[in-house]
Amino acid sequence: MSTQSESRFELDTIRERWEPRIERFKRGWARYTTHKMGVIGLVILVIYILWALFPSVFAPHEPAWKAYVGYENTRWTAEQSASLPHPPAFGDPFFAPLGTNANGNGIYTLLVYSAKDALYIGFAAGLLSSLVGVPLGLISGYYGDTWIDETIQRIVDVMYGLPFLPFLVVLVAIRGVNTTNIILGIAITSWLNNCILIRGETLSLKERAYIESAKVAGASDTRIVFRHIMPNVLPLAFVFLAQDAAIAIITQASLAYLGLADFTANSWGIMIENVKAHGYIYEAPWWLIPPGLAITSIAAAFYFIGFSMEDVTNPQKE
Amino acid sequence: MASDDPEPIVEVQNVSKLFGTTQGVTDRLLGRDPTPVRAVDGVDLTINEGDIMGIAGESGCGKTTLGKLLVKLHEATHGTIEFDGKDISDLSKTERNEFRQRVQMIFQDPFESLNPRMTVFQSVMEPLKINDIGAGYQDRRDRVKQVLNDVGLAPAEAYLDEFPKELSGGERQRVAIARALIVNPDFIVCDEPVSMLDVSIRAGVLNLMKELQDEYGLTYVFISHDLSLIRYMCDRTAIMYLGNVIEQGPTSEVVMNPKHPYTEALFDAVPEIDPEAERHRANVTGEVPDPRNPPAGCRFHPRCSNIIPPEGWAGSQEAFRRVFQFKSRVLQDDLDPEEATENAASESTDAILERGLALELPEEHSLDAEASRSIDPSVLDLPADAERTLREAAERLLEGDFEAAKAEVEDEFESICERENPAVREAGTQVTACHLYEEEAGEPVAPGVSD
Amino acid sequence: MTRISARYLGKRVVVSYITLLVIMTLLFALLRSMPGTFLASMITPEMTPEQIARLEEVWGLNEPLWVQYVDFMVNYQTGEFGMSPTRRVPVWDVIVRRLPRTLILFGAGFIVAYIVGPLVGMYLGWWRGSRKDKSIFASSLVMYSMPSFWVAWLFIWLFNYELGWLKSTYMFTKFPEFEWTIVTTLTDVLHHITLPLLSISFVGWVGAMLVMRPSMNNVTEEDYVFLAQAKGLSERTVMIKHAARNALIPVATQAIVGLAFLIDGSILIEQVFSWPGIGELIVSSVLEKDYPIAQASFFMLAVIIIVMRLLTDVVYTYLDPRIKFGGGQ
Amino acid sequence: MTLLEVNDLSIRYDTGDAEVHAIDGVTFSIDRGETYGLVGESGCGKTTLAKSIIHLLDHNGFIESGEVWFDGTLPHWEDENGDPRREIVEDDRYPVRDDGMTDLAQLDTEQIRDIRWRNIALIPQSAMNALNPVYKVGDQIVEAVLRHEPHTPEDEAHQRARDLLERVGIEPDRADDYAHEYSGGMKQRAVIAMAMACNPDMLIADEPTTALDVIIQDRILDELDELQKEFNVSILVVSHDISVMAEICDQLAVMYGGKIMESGPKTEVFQQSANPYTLGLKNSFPTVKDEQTDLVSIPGSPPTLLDPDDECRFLDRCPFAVEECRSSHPPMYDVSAGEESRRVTAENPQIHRSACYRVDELETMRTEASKEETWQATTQNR
Repeated sequence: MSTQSESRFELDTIRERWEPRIERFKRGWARYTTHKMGVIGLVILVIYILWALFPSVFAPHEPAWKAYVGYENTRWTAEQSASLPHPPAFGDPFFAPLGTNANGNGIYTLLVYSAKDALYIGFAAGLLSSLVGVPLGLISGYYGDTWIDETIQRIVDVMYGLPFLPFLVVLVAIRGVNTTNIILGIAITSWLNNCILIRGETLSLKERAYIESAKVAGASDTRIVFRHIMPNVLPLAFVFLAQDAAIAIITQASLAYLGLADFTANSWGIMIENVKAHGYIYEAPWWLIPPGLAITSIAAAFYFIGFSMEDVTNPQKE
Repeated sequence: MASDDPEPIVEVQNVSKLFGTTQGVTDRLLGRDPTPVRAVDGVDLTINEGDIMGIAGESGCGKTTLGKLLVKLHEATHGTIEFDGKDISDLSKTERNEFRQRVQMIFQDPFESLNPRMTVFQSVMEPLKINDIGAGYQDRRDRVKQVLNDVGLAPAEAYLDEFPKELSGGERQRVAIARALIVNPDFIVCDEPVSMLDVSIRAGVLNLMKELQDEYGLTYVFISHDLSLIRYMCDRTAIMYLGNVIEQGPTSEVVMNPKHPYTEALFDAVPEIDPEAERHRANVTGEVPDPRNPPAGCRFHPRCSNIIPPEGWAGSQEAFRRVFQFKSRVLQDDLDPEEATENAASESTDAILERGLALELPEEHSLDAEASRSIDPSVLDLPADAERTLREAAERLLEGDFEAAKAEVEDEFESICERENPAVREAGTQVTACHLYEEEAGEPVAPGVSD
Repeated sequence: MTRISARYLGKRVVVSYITLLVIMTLLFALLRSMPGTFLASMITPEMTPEQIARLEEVWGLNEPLWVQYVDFMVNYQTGEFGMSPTRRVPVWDVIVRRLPRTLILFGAGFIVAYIVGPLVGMYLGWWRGSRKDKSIFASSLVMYSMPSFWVAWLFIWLFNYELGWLKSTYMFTKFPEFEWTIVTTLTDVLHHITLPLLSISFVGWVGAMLVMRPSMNNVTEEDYVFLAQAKGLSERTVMIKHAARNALIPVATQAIVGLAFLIDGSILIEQVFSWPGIGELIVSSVLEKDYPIAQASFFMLAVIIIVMRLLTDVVYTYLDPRIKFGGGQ
Repeated sequence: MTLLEVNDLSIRYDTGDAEVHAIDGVTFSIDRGETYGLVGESGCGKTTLAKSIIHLLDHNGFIESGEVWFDGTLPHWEDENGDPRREIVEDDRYPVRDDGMTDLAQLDTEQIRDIRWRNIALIPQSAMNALNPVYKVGDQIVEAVLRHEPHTPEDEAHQRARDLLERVGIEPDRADDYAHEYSGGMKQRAVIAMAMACNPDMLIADEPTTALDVIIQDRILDELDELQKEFNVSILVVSHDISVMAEICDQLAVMYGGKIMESGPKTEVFQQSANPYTLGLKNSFPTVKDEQTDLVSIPGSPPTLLDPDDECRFLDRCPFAVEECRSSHPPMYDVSAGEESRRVTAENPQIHRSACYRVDELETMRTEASKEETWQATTQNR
C-alpha cells in the first residue's frame, strides 16, 4: 500500500511544485516576446550558438584555408601575395564573401569559427561572476547590518577603488595569457556589481511582510533564503548574467587589443588586433569592420536579452 | 465576551525595545554615537485568554513593534514577555516550535504578506510543512481546503492554485488569516488587519475574525489606529503614546470615560458619521515629538491641556499651560523676536508676550481674546511675578541674548509632568499613567488587576 | 555647501586613505607574485651571480619581505617611486609628466559622458515606453556594446584618413610649423583631443543613461511631479526642474562605478591614439616588464579613482538635501 | 451661484485590449463657497473624476464625452474685471458660454495649464510626498505664484509665501527649510498654503487626510474649514472616509463603479439614504461614540469596469435587484418624490437624487437593508 501512495504522493508533490512554475514561465515568456528588442537579441544569440556548435555548416572553408591555394601547402606568387588582404571575392579568383586577411584566411570563415570563443568567454565569465556575486549579495543582504555584511561591503568598496583594466592586465600578466586566466580575471572584477545589486534587492525583500510571516510560521533562515528570497532574486541574477556576459566579451576583446590574448585561438578580438598588427586599418575595411560588428552584435544581444528580462521580471509589472 | 474567570495567556512586564543600538565597523571607527529609538518603552500588559485586546495609538507610537515583540519577531531589549507562563526569550528548541504553532500574526498589507511567487495552496500549507504537521500531501491538502472554507473562501478548489495577484484585497487577507489558522493557534496578533481594505469589505473580515474566535477558541491582540474599529472589536484597550501604554481598561470605559488627557484628545479627534453629532475638537498642541529624543517626564506633557502647575502657582491652570509653552519655546529657540515684533502694533516685549503665550488650538478651545496666533496677556490669570519673569526673558530675546533669556526661564515654572514619568495608577475601571490621578489612587498598581 | 561638515569630510578622507592603503598592499602582493622578480628585464644571461646579487641589493630585493613591504608603503606615500629599470630615470618624473595628460583626456571624457548620459536618460525616462524611447534605447545599447578601440579606429579612418580633419596621434604636433602661442596651443590640442574624446564618450555616456532612465521613470510617478503639473508649470519645467533634478541622485552613486569604466576606456583610447598618458604607460610597462613604472601608474590610477569618489560624495550631498553628512540621519 | 457644472461626463482609460469606463455619464454641480464631497471605495472613479476637471489624468486616460463648465476663464480671454471678453463669448470657436462659463473639457493642454492653480488648485493624495525634496518649501510656493502672476517682484512673492505659511500655522522662517525637515502635519499644511498661493476659486482635495493621524487630521479639517470661510473658496473633496465627509461637506455624491449612485445635501444623503449601496455602506461603517450594533458588509467585490454591460453597476452585489435593473443603469431619481412612492427623474443636480429603480419603495428598502440576513442572502444566491 505504502509504495503506491508514496509514489502518488511524490507525483502529486512534483505536480504541485512544478505546475505553478511552468505557468509562471509561460506567462513570462508571453510577456518577453512582446519586447521586440529581446526577441532580436535572442535570435542573434541563437545564430551565434549555431555558429559555435556547427561552424563547418556555416563557414565555406576550414580556418586553415588560404586564398588562391586552399589547403595546398604551396607558396603564393608575388602577385597573389601582393593582392592580400583581398577584398570580398565570390568565386573569382576564389570564394571569400568577406574577403581575406593578410594571411589569406577567409574573414567570414574566421568569424564563424570565433563564435565559440566569444560565447565560451561570455557564459563562463558571466556565470562565474554570478556564482560569486549572487551568493555574497544574498548573504550580505540577509545579514544586513551585521559584521558579515560589513566585511563583504568593505571588500567591495576596496575593489571598486581598483582600476579594473590595469588590474586585469597585471593579473593576466602574472598568471599567464590564456583563456582560462582571462575568464578568471574578468570574473574577479565583475562580481562586484552583482553583489551590490543583489544585496540591495535582498535588503528590500527582507522587509516584506511575507518574510516576517514566514518567520512567524517558524521557517528557518535557510528556508527563508531559499524558498522566499532566492526565487524573487534569481530572475534578477539572470539579468545580471546577461550583462556580465556582454561586458566579458568586450573586455576580452580589449585585452586582445592590448596584446594580452591567446593568439593561437580564433577570436574576434584577435582578428581586430591583427588588422592593426599588419597595418591595414585604413586599407582593409572588410577586415576591420566584421569582427567589430560581431563583438558589438553579440554584446548587444546579451544586453537586449538582459534588459528585456529585467522588464519581464520586474515585480511591479507582474 | 470575556470569560468569568480570566486566565492570563500573555504577560508583558516592563518591556522595552530600542532600535538602532548596533553600529557598523566604520561607525565605530569614526566614533559615531548611535541614537536609539525607544520604540517600546517600559510597557506592562496582561492579555487574558479569550479576550480581544486592542492596542491603539497614532503612527510611531510603538504599537506595531509591541505586536512584533509578542510574536517574537523582535527580541525585547529589556523586560520579559511570558506566554502561557513561559518567558519567550528563553525557550528550548521544542518549546520554540510549540510557540511558533500557538502564536500567529496577521499583517497589515495583504498585498505584501503573501509571497507573490507562491500559490494560495503553497502559502497556506507552508506552516504545516515547516512544523511537520499532517500525514502526507493529501492530508495537508484537505486541511488547507477546510481552512479556506472556514475563512469564507468557498469553494476552496477555486482558490488553491491562484496566485495572490489574482485575488482582491479582501480575499488576500482571508488567505492570510487561513495561513495563520491552519496550525490551530491559541493567540493571534492582528496588525491593522483591515486598514488596507475597502469599507464594504472590511466588515466581512472583522465579523469573520469574531466568528473564528469562538470557533477556534482564540485570543487576539488587535492593533489599529482606527479607534472606531477598536471600539467594534475589542474587549479591552490599551492606548499607546511614544512607546508607553498611557491608559488601559475595558474598551467602552476607555472610549466613553477616558482618564488620560491624551486618550480624551484622541477620541475627540475621531470624526462622526452622524452629520448632526456635536463633536469636540482635540485639545492638544503641536505634533508627536521625535521618538529618538522624547520629552522628559511624562511623554505627553508638552502637548497636554491639563499640565499641572507647580505648588504655589497663583494663577489659573489655563494661564500656566500658556506660560509653560512660552518657556518651552524660549528653550527651543522657537520664539523669534523679529517675527514676533514685525507686524505687531504694540511695544515689542508686549508683542513677544502676545505671541509667545498664544496657543494654536481649535477655535472651541482657544480663549476669546486669542486670534491669529497672539493673545493679550492681560486676559490670562497671570501672577505678577510670572509675568515679570516672562517680560525679563522677552527683553533678553529682544537684545538678542538668547542664552540669558533661557537662563531667565530655565528654572521657573516647573511642572511635575516634565520632571517625573508618571507611574501606572488605577483610575476608575482603567489604569492610566498620568500625574492627575496620583492623589486619588495612591500607590502604583500592577496592570490588569483592575477588573 | 554648508550641509557637508568639515568633520564629515575629514572622516571620508580617512576612510579613503585606508582604502588606498589596502589597495597598495594588494598591489605590493600582486607585483611580488609576478613571474620572476621585477629585475628580470635587467638581468642578462652573461651576468655573474655576484652582479645579480648586487643588483638585487641596489633594488632592495634581498631584504626580508616585510621590510620591503614597509619600505614600499612608506616610500610610495612620500612620492618615492624608485627608478625605472628600463628607462633609467626616476619613476616619479615619468609619472608627473604623464599624469596631467591623462587627467585632461579622462576628465573631459567624464564630463561629456555625464552631461550627455543624464540628458538622454532624462528624455527616455520621461517618454518611457514610447517609440522614440525604444529606438533610442536600443541604439544606445548597441553603442554600449562596441569595443571602444574599434570605434576609435573607425573614427580615425573617417575623420583623419578619409576627411583629414582631425589628428589621430599624440597630444601636440611634434614638429610644428607654427609658433606656440596660447591660441595655437589650444587649437592644436583641440585638434588632437577631439577624436580620443569622441571615442571615450561615444561608449561612456551610456552607463549614466542606463541609470538615469529608470530613475527618471520612477520619479515621474512621484507626487511632487504630479503636483508640479497641477501647478500649471510647463512640461519642460516639470521634467527638468522637478523630475530630472531628483532623478540625478542615483546617477551620482552610479558615477562611482562609471568612473572605473571610463578609466578602462581611456586606457584603451590612449593606446589607440598614442596619447602619452598613464594608461598608455601602464600597458607598455607591463609588457616591457618595467614593474616599478607599472606599479606607480597603477597606484596613480587608484588615487584618481579614490579622489573622484570623494568628489562624488560632495556632489551627492549637493544633489540631495535630505542627506546631512556628519549629523544623525 | 454655480462655480462648476459637470454635464454627462464620461472618462475612459485605454488598456490596449479593452477600455475602462472609469467615469460614465456623471452630472453634478458645485456652488461658490461650497464643499462638495465625492465618496466611494477604491476604483469607483472618484479620483479620476476630480483630476479630469483640470486634465490631470494618466497618459492613457481621456475624456470621452461631456462638458465641464467653470465660472472663470483663461487670462488672455479676460477683460479687466476678470470676466471673459464680449468677442470671446460671442465667437463660437471659443468654448465660452453666454453666462461667461468656460468648458474646461475643450481646452487644450497649454490652455488648461493657465487654469490650473490660478483658478483650480489641488491638494493631492498623500500630500506628505507632494513637496519636492530638493527645493525649499518657500521656493515651491513662490514658483506657483510666479507662474501665474509673472509680474510679481521676487521678494514680494517670497513675502507672500511666508504669509501663507503663517496663515496655516507654520513659522514663516520655516519657508527656508526643506520638506524633510517638516513633520507630517506641517507638510500637509504647507501644501494647503501652496494651494492658496494664487487665490483660487476652487480647491480639489484628494483624500486630504488619509495619511494623517486622527489628531492631525482633526486639525487639518479645522484648517480647511477656516480657509473656506475666509476665502470663500469651493472645495471638492474626494475621500473613502465617510465620517470625514460627514463632517466637512455641504453636498455629497456617493460613487460606485464610475457612476454617481446618490447625491444631494449631506444630511439628507446620510439620514434619508435612498440607495442600496449607500445603505450598505452605512451598515459597514463603525462609529466610535455609539453603542455598537453589528456591522454588515456588502458581499462581493466592485466591478472591473472593463467594457461593462448596460445593467446597473451595483446589480451583482445588490439584495434588492429586480429584473428591471438588468435593462440599464438607472437614471437619477428625485428622492423626495420617492418618499411619496413616485418615480420621477430629477434634473436639478443639487437636490437629493438616487440612481435606483426601486426609489419608490424606500420604506421597504430601508428596513430590509438594516437587517444582516438581507445582505447575506445575496451571497447565497450566487
